[in-house]
Amino acid sequence: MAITVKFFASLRERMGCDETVIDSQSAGTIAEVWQQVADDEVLPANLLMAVNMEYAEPGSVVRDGDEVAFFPPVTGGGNGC
Amino acid sequence: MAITVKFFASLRERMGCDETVIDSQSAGTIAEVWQQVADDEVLPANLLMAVNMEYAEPGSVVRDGDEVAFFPPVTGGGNGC
Amino acid sequence: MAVEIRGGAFEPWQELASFQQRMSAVSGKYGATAVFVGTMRDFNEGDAVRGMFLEHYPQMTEKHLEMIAKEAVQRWELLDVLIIHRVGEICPDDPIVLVAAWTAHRAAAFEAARYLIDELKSRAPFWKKESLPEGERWVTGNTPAD
Amino acid sequence: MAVEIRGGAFEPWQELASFQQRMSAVSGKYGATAVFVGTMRDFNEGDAVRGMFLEHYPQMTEKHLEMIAKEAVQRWELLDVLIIHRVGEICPDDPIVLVAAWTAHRAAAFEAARYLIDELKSRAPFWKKESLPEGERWVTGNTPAD
Repeated sequence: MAITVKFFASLRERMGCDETVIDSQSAGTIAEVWQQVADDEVLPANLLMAVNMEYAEPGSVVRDGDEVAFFPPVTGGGNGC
Repeated sequence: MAITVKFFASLRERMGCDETVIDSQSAGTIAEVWQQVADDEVLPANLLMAVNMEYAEPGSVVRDGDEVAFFPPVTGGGNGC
Repeated sequence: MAVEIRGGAFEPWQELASFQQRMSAVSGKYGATAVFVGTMRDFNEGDAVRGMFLEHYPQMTEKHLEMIAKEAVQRWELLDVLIIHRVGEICPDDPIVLVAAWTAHRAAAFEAARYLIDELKSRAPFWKKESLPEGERWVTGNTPAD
Repeated sequence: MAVEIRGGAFEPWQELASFQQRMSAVSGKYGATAVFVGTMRDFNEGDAVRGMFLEHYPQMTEKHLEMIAKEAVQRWELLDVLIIHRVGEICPDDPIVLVAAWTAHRAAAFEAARYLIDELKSRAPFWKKESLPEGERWVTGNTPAD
């Protein structure tokens, strides 16, 4: 009955934690997961999200046991390269 | 009073030698150098030529002491790469 | 095919040498190898950079790098592919990322290597935080491809 | 910048490692390295190839490779460039050519490396003679770039 929610990079720092667990009955979509973990703050437009390590959209459905993640745009590779 | 003439690759094999020296007075252009070394055979259309290691044209002027070279299209690098 | 995340320094040329030694099955079949290495610069956007921390999303990173590698293998008929990406604390002049593609012909090798690094930079969940003399900052967007 | 003609076998990754060690002047300045290695395949145009002889025009080769390298340095603001090309008797699986370009950004590195190998193949005076089971043949034209 639980959904694990992870945060990365600058969002992790802003949220003050890297992971939290919420009740799956309170969240049917990623947007609803966000509302719950972010105290109704508007979902930032450039935020990326994943369900079970696949990229997803705010409307994507989440299910009990899922791992949801929110993170800023990715910046891998060399710096400047 | 001499021009060195070099041949490479399949042309070298066909000419039977890699280098010959001709009298510079008998040759004012590369085309004339070719006529002299190739017994008036027509200059093959795809043959490349160089004067002092710079690519040149049949009409390029040659001077005493120059090194002239004739060779087939170049095929450096890996095979098939 | 290999995809690796490294927590410590790696030497790209040594990695290529030892990876290629294990590629005996395609020995004599590849005519072209294209490689790209991204190295940490000591400057970015006009500022001096002292060091960098590279965060990632464990498992999701590997999963997406493997997807990218498989896409490239299929699209360009690669004979082999190697991706190595560093995470954690990184110093200037350290290699950060290595991608390599082995093919029969050269155009495919170049295109595949370019694809690997471009897709890695846009899809793999890595984030860079730079240490400047004035403090730290998260890199907010990757340099565009051209 | 270095341009080298080698009469014997060379190991591309080892060459890159030792060349890069001598690049201390631009340490921390390059973010991107693009490398291309052409290796001898044991087949070409549908035929098995046992070995190859690579002929060249000494001095003219070096001169033109240096011209090509300088053109690339100027056009893409390369921080460094390396070209190594093998001549003489070559066996399948042997590296034949290595080109490498070091730059601040990745697009320039890829474009420069591609330019180096394309120009080398069209302008540098090298000729390949293949040994097939049926006898020898001169390679008459390079594979087109794409």
